[in-house]
Order: sequence, then C-alpha cells, then structure tokens
Amino acid sequence: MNDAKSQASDDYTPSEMMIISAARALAGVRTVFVGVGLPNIACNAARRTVAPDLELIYESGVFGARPERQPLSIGDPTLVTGATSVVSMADLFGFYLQGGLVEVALLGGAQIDRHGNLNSSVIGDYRRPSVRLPGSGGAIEIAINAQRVFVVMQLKRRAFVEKLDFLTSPGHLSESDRGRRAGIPSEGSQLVITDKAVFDFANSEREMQLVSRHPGCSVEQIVDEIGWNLRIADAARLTTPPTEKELSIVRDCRRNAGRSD
Amino acid sequence: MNDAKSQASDDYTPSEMMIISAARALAGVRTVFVGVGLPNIACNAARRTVAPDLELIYESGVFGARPERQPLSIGDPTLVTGATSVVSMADLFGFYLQGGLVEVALLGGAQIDRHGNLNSSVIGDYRRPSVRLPGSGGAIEIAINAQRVFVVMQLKRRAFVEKLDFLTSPGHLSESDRGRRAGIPSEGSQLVITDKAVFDFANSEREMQLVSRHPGCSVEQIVDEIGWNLRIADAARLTTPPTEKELSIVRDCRRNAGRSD
Amino acid sequence: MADKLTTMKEAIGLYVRDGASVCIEGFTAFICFAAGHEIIRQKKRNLTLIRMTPDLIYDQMVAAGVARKIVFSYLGNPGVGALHCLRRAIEKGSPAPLELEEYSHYGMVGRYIAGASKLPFFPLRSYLGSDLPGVNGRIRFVDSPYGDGMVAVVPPLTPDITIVHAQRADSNGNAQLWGLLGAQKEAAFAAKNVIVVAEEIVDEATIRSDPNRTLIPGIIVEAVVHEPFGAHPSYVQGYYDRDNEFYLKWDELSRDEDGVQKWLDEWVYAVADRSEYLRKVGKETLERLRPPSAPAAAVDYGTYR
Amino acid sequence: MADKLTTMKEAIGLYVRDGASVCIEGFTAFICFAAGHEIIRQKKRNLTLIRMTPDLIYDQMVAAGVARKIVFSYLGNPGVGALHCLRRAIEKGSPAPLELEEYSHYGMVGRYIAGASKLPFFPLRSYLGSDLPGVNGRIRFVDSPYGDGMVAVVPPLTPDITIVHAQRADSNGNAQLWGLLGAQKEAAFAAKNVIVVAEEIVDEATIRSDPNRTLIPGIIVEAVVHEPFGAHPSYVQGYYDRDNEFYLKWDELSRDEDGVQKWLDEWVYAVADRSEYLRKVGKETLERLRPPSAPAAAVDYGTYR
Repeated sequence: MNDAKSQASDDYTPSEMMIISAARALAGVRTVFVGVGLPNIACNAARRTVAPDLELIYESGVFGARPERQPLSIGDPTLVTGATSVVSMADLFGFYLQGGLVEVALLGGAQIDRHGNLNSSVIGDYRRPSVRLPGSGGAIEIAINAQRVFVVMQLKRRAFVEKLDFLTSPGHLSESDRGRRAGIPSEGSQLVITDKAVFDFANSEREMQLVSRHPGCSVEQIVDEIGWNLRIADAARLTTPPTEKELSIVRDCRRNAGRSD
Repeated sequence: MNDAKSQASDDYTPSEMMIISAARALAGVRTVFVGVGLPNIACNAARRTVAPDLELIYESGVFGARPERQPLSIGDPTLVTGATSVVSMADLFGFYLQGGLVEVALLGGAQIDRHGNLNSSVIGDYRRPSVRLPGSGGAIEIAINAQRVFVVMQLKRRAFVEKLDFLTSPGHLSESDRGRRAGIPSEGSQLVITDKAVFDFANSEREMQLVSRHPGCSVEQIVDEIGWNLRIADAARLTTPPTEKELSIVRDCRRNAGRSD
Repeated sequence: MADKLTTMKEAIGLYVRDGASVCIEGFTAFICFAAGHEIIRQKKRNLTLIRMTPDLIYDQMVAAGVARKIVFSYLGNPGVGALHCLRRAIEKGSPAPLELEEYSHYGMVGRYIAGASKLPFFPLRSYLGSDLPGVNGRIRFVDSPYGDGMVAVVPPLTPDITIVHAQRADSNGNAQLWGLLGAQKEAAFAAKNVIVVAEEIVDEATIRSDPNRTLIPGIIVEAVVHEPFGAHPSYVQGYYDRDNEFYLKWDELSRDEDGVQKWLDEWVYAVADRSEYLRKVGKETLERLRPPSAPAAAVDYGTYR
Repeated sequence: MADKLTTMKEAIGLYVRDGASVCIEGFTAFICFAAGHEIIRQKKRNLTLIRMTPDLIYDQMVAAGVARKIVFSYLGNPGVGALHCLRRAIEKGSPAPLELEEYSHYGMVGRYIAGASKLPFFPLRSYLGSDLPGVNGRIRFVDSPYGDGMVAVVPPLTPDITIVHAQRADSNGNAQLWGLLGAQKEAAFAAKNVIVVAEEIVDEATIRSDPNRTLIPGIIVEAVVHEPFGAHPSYVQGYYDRDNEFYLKWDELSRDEDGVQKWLDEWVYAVADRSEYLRKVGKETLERLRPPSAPAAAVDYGTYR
C-alpha cells in the first residue's frame, strides 16, 4: 500500500464518512442486496477495497451487474446489459434471497427503533397517515432472509424514535416479541451506519449501542439525535478517519457510480 | 367434402379405429396434454380434421410443437425446435396444467377399473411387486388438473380389472371415496377409447359403460375382456367406420408422425 | 392461428369494464403508459388497480379518477421520490378516497403465482414480526405439516385483465421479452384476460426460432396491440431508455393538483391516440432515448429431422 | 472471479462422497452420462440417487452398485420401454435391494423448489385420491387458511450435490441452457454443492451478452468441467441428437445381468475418461448426431451509458 494513500485525511463530508464506514463493514462479503444511491456507492467502493469478490443483487432481478453509468433506479437498463444473470422477481426473491444467498442487505427507513426495527410505511396512523411513505417493497423479506442486515441512515432525532409509528421490517423486535423471531432465518440488524456514528446490537438485549463515533462528533451530539436513552458500548471507539485512498475511490465511485473495474 | 373420401372403409386395423376414435373425440378442443405414440398420432390427425386449432402440450415443457420428424420421446429435440414456447417443468405443471389451460389430457395405464381410476405403478404389492411399472410421471397431476381426461388403452382383460393393484391416478374414485374428489378440479375421465369399443361414465354412479362398439366387435367379445359386470348404455351404438379420408390422414400421420401442416 | 391484432382503443374498450380489476405490470421497465392513458381517455371508473410499484402510471390514473382501490407493494417514483397524486389521495382523500391493499414485493409475486397456478395460497418467508398482517387480514400464517414451524401465506390474485408490454409479439399474442422480467409472466397467467402490447409485431417464425424466450403464450392472450414507444416515459430494454427528464418533471408538476389536471388535458385527453402523443413528444426526444446496440451471443436450437 | 475449471475425475472425487445424495438432472436431454460413468469408475457407494426420470444413467449406476436408494417420479427408458436393471433391483433385490422414495413429476419439481427457496413445504394440486401418499408419508395435505379446502404438500429436497449439463458456461460456473429446461435450475439452487458440466467453456463476455439466458449463476457452483458430448447417448439441444440406437440397444442388453456387467467393464471401467469413451464411440457416430443449424432470432440489450 502506498504510504501517502493510507494516511488519514481530514477533508471529507459526513456523508463520505458514512459511505466509507459502510464499505469497510462489507470486508470479505461476497453478496450484498442493495438499492441505488449511497449504499450502491458504498458497495462499489467496497469492491475496490475490502471486498473484491462482492456481487450486487438488486430486487429487480439483477445479479452481477456491470453498469456503464450511474443507475437512476434499481430497475435501470444499464444494470441489465452486461449483468451475469437477470431473472424474474419470483426467482430473485425465492431462490436468491429466501434461498439464503444474500450475505448482507443494506436497508434504510424513515424511522428506526432501539432494536433495529424499521418503518418505511407511514407517519401517523396507518388508515389516516400524515405522511404516506413508500411501504415495504422487498424490505420485509429482505430483513427476514438476508443473513445479516446493515442499516444505512442519516442520524436524525425524528428518525431514531422511541416508538415506531408502524413496524414495517423486523429487526430484533421488542423483548416481549422476541419469540416471533423463531421463524426468521436472518441474524437481523448487525450494524446501523450513520453520518455521525456506527451502532451495533452486540448485547443480550439486542439493543442498539454506540460502538464508533465519527471524528468530530461528540457523544452528546449523537445522544441528542436519538429518541431513547442510548447505550454506549464499553469498547466504543473513534472511527478511523478515511484514508486518502478510500476518499479518492468513493469520490470516483460517486462521479461514476456503479461502473466496476 | 369429397364424396369418395367421406365413404366408409372396411380396410383398417383395430389400432387405426382406436386412433380415429380418439381423434374424433377431440373435435373443437384447443389444448391437449399428450405423450408420444398412438395418442400423439391421434392428436395430429385431429388437427387435420376436427380440431384445426388444437395445440399439443408435453410435460417436458413444450407448447405448440411443430416437429419435423416423429418424436422418439416426449423430450425429443425435434419438439423443441420451432415450438411456440418451451418452459421449465415448474411453469408447465404450475401455470399450464394446474392453471387450467389443458382442456383434454390423454392418459393410459397398465390397469383401469370401472370408475376410470388408473394404475401405472406396480403389479402386485407395492413393496414387493411382481412387475414394477414406471410410476406416475406427471399422470397424477394430469388426472387431477386437466379439465377432462380421455383414457386410450388396448381393451384386455388383464388391464380392465375389478380391483387395481395400486391406484396411481384418480378417475372417479370409488363410490365410498367420491367425497375426496371435492378438491379435484378435473371433471375426471370422460371417455375410455380402446381398439374394440368406446366407453363413457355418463351415469350417476360414474361407472364405465359401453357407448360405442367398433364394427366387427360383438358385445360378447367386449364383455369378455372386462373383469367386472359391464354396463351397456341405453344409447349404445355402433362406431361409424373410418372414412377413407380419416384413414389416409392417420396413415400419413403415422408415416410422418408429429409433422404438422 | 387467430389474428388478435387490434387498436389500443378497441382493446381497452372491450376488455376494461368499469369496476374491473386491472393489472399493468412491468418493474420499472415495460410500463405500458399507452394503455394507462387510453383507460384515462375512455373515462373508466371504479377500477381496482394492481401493480407492485404503482409508478407514475397509476399516479396519473388515480389523479384522473379511474380508480377505487389499489393493490401494491411500493409507492414511489423510482429513483426520484414520492408519488404526489397517490399521497394526496391517501392522506387527504383528494380527488377521492382510495382503498389500499398492501403487500411486500414477494407477497405480490406470490399472489400472482398462486393465481396463475390455481393454488389456494402461496407460502413465503416474510411478514413475521411486521405490522403489515395486522392491517391486511389476507396475509396469514400456516403451520408446516412437517413440524418445522410457521410460514406466511398470501391468497391468489386473479386480475380481470393484465396488460403486458413486450419487445416483440406475433399476431396470435405469443410475446417475447428480455431484460427485467419482473412479474409479468405470473401476472399474465393469473389474469382472466390478457392484452399484449408490443414494440414490434413479428411473424410466427421469429417467435418459433427461440421458444425459450416466449414469456407469454398466445393461448392466454385476448388482444394484441402494436404500439411502438408504448412504454414511454419508462423504457424497453434494447429499444429505448427511460425518459428521466419526464420522471423529474412529474415530481415537480404533480405536487400541484391543478398542474396535474392541466397535464392530463394536454397530454391525454387532447390527444387521440399514442401516435399523436409521440408526435407531441417529438422525434428529437425519441431519438435521444434510443441506445446503441449490445447484441446477445448467438444461440442455435438445431434442426432435427 | 474464481476459476473453477477442473476435470470430471477431480470434481467427482472431491464432491461426491460415499453415502451422499446425488442429483443428476435433465429431463430426457442434458443427462450427464460423463458424470455418472465417473461415479461408477470411482466406485462410490451407498449413494441416494435423485432424478425425476432415472433413465439409462441410473439404470447403469444401480447395476454398478453405487446406490442405496433412489428418489424419483418415472422409471422408464423414454420412448423405448422399461429400465431392466432398476426393475431387477426392485423386483428381485438384485444385485442389491434398493430403497424407493416415489413422487409424481410435479411433486419432485415442488421438492426442488422448496429446497431452493428454503420453504418448509411446496403446495400442489395433486395426490388426492391416489394411493401414493399411503406409501410415501412425506406427501401430506394442508388446509387452506382461506377456508377453501385442502392442498397436497411435499417437503424440501436438498441434494448434497447436483450435477447439471449445459451448452455453455464460463470458468466461474455461470451456465446457459436452451431447449428443455426441465428442473435443472430448481435442482441446482436446492443443492448444497453444484457441478456444472458444459459443452463449451466461453468467456465471461459471452455469458454477460445475454443475462436472461443464464440458468445457473456461478455463485452456487463449486466446480466447472469441460466435457463435449458429455451427455451422450442423451442429447444437447443444438449440439447433438439422442443416440437412439444406443437406447434401443440398452433395452436388449440390459435384460441380461451379465451383459450389463460386461458393458460396464468395456465402456466404463476400462476407459480412463470421457475422451477415451468418445474415441470408442467413434467420430462417425458423433458426426451423425450433429444437427444442421436452426439459429435463434437476434436479440439486442442496448448499451446504456
């Protein structure tokens, strides 16, 4: 490794730190279920660094995409041309996802609670919502069948809530509901990766805990954005700042997102 | 129609009479589920006479075959090249057969009983058979899901039995078991077409009855080949002998079976 | 072979009745806006609209007042944002209340499969722990008879009419698609009637040269419509790209109810058919959307005689 | 991209263990006799052989003593008659008793689908009224939770190893097939390990030029073997025809137990590998089986940059 390239940079945005944290978390992973946007960029950055064998799986039915431009949506035709395999959604959800071939899924949502459960359905009452959100798409079965789930979201108080308005996709459920996870193959949410910090669930209560705060973000700033009494892991540490190399790859991926090498 | 061609012939074999009876029974039918051999020839003859829109469906996944030679099996590559659609067996059995698109299925077996139930599994005890037969293949689901079933078999006493050694594919079941047909979409066996006579089940007991004996076959000869006390329909009649045209088409189909026009 | 070629006007007039359940499938691609606009133009009413991703097409149709209910799994403008007309209908009951029946993607696919294969239910590993079964009683759970726990099930969905857009079809309705296959095959086999809309009408021999590529067989098809660019502003693999400028423009203009009605007046009600719509879109735009070639490797089925 | 290219000898040696459950799928076509013969040659024992239609390949393998059990739905020499070695094993326990687990075709397909998609069961409309559930307790019935009756179910099937023969594959195991698709995709996704055997090894770009044609993705494949004519005497669409003379000959010779052993000695044990087998078959026969061309119509995916 080039020494200059492995040096820490201090010239980066919170969103770049979030993407780089997600890319690092994909070290060694072979299959990731992903949408477009930042998670897509994180996956492409991971391919060029810590996960050279990483293949992207899209719910639209695409496996092993080699897009020639930044995909505009998960159904972009550039994902199809040159892919390894393009299948019906029945096969994608049945054989790839439910079949257990997805190691990691990146998910997001409008709200998340302390157990990593996600809401992407409504704000307010389901029947008379103040905001109607998109709904599940494939998120419920992704959360249930991907081997592991990484949540990627901006850290904001209105998103990190004490109680979800609606539980769309199960994380670790609540303690009283935990028994219902018996039929869920996924290990559930492992990480919540944000622009300010990274959280995991490595405690017996499967409760979100701070494990790594990004440089320049104080514990107070983080706690402020969370609607419950946040746990802080004993081993909580400071996130390693992006290296020059990581930053240049992420910026290159953003300019030309999706193009593989 | 050419008068000479519509005239009855008396120069034909019992097997030709059987094929022609089967072809006539397909009048107006649009989709038939079929194996190779005589039923295949009957279907191709029907296409050229009473069922011009008839499409053949093979359990191997072929719809709308246009074979250039006589297929050697239901998986012959000549059935694939030039077909309308070739699909996985999952789709063939799920969407075509179970989906209700098969109007008529032609089935056979080693044994048949008075209610049109078929045995294609074993002669003797299932665990220690004296003759191990091929088994179901797709026959069970074909019998259950085709709208109607025509059985095509040689009339022989060892095949038309009082009691099956094994009930592979349900016809009308027995009277005591009839309730189990509640979950069966098919109307069940409608006709049994043999080299000596044609039978149907048009009585309230759904019991096989003679409706048409082929020219030259006496009621006694027919009854002799049946292992139970055969019913004879009030309206039982003599089968119309093959016309010259029917015979020439069947002979042409046999020479060149499967080739369509 | 029946010739089922007809016009969109006739096909919609004949097969889409007021009160019918209508499914226009195609995941991000192959979205038959030509059919959706004709339904709006013919002022159909009280439809149940079925689609995994309602997309702009159902946003427009709901705004035009054709729908009573939608059955869906993801309400979004793909890669852009929200569907404002649908949100107004759901959040404010404007222009009219809209009944919702909501699933996940795989739940919708499973419903199509159960409908297509006449099964009483389709089992899937989903919904455990979610609030969705609590608001949609059609999502249920079944115990495995092998003693290994519980699995979610969804019931069959059998649209009165499914409309599928394809690259090519023959006049009998045998249709071939490549690219994102979505759930079109399943939705078509599940339907009571199917309309195939195609970029190109080809002879039977073209279809028969590649039988594995036939996604929809003519046997389930009632009508065939030749409608080049019929999926604009969505895309058809190998034929044209998504008109993303329109997707972005819709995000702006659809925030305003009056703006939507003006757009419908200008682009749907005031045009007679798809040809007129395409003339309005303009050759320049259509040409810009055409991709350079990327041919598939040759495949040979062999002649067996 | 991993390079998984290896020899049949190594692939079978590594992935087919004594006592394993082995599935060589392919309905009438694509039957990988090359793999079956190598399993015989390596004297594997106590295998559970899984296939819808055991065909000649399992007739030979059972005669050679590799199997303890078969899981199947149709025991026949397609278009010819009976499988005499299998009949002897079942009717007379010769050369050794054989355990049977019997389904219908759709039941087998359903078992593969359940295995591939990790479902506890697959529902199908079959088996009602049949005696088969009485002799196979794995076939059960489930009540629909929608109150519309009962449906049969079969449990998942997950072979230790599935072997699939394809027209073309890349060295990573991405495999493309056309012609009869049978249940190869389902059986491969259901398996713990997959071996792909191909007529041609092509570069990745050929596979990627037609992604809809990829039936088996490399991600589920452990080993890739290049074995032209590896399915002889069965056929590969577009590459060669079934060697029907052999199917007829087998019907004769397999009636005699000694004849079978002599055939195995000459055609399996005494040849080192598939190349030697093909030299024995002879160029003339192989050339006779090659069909004239019947190319598929062109398809274009378009370049989107």
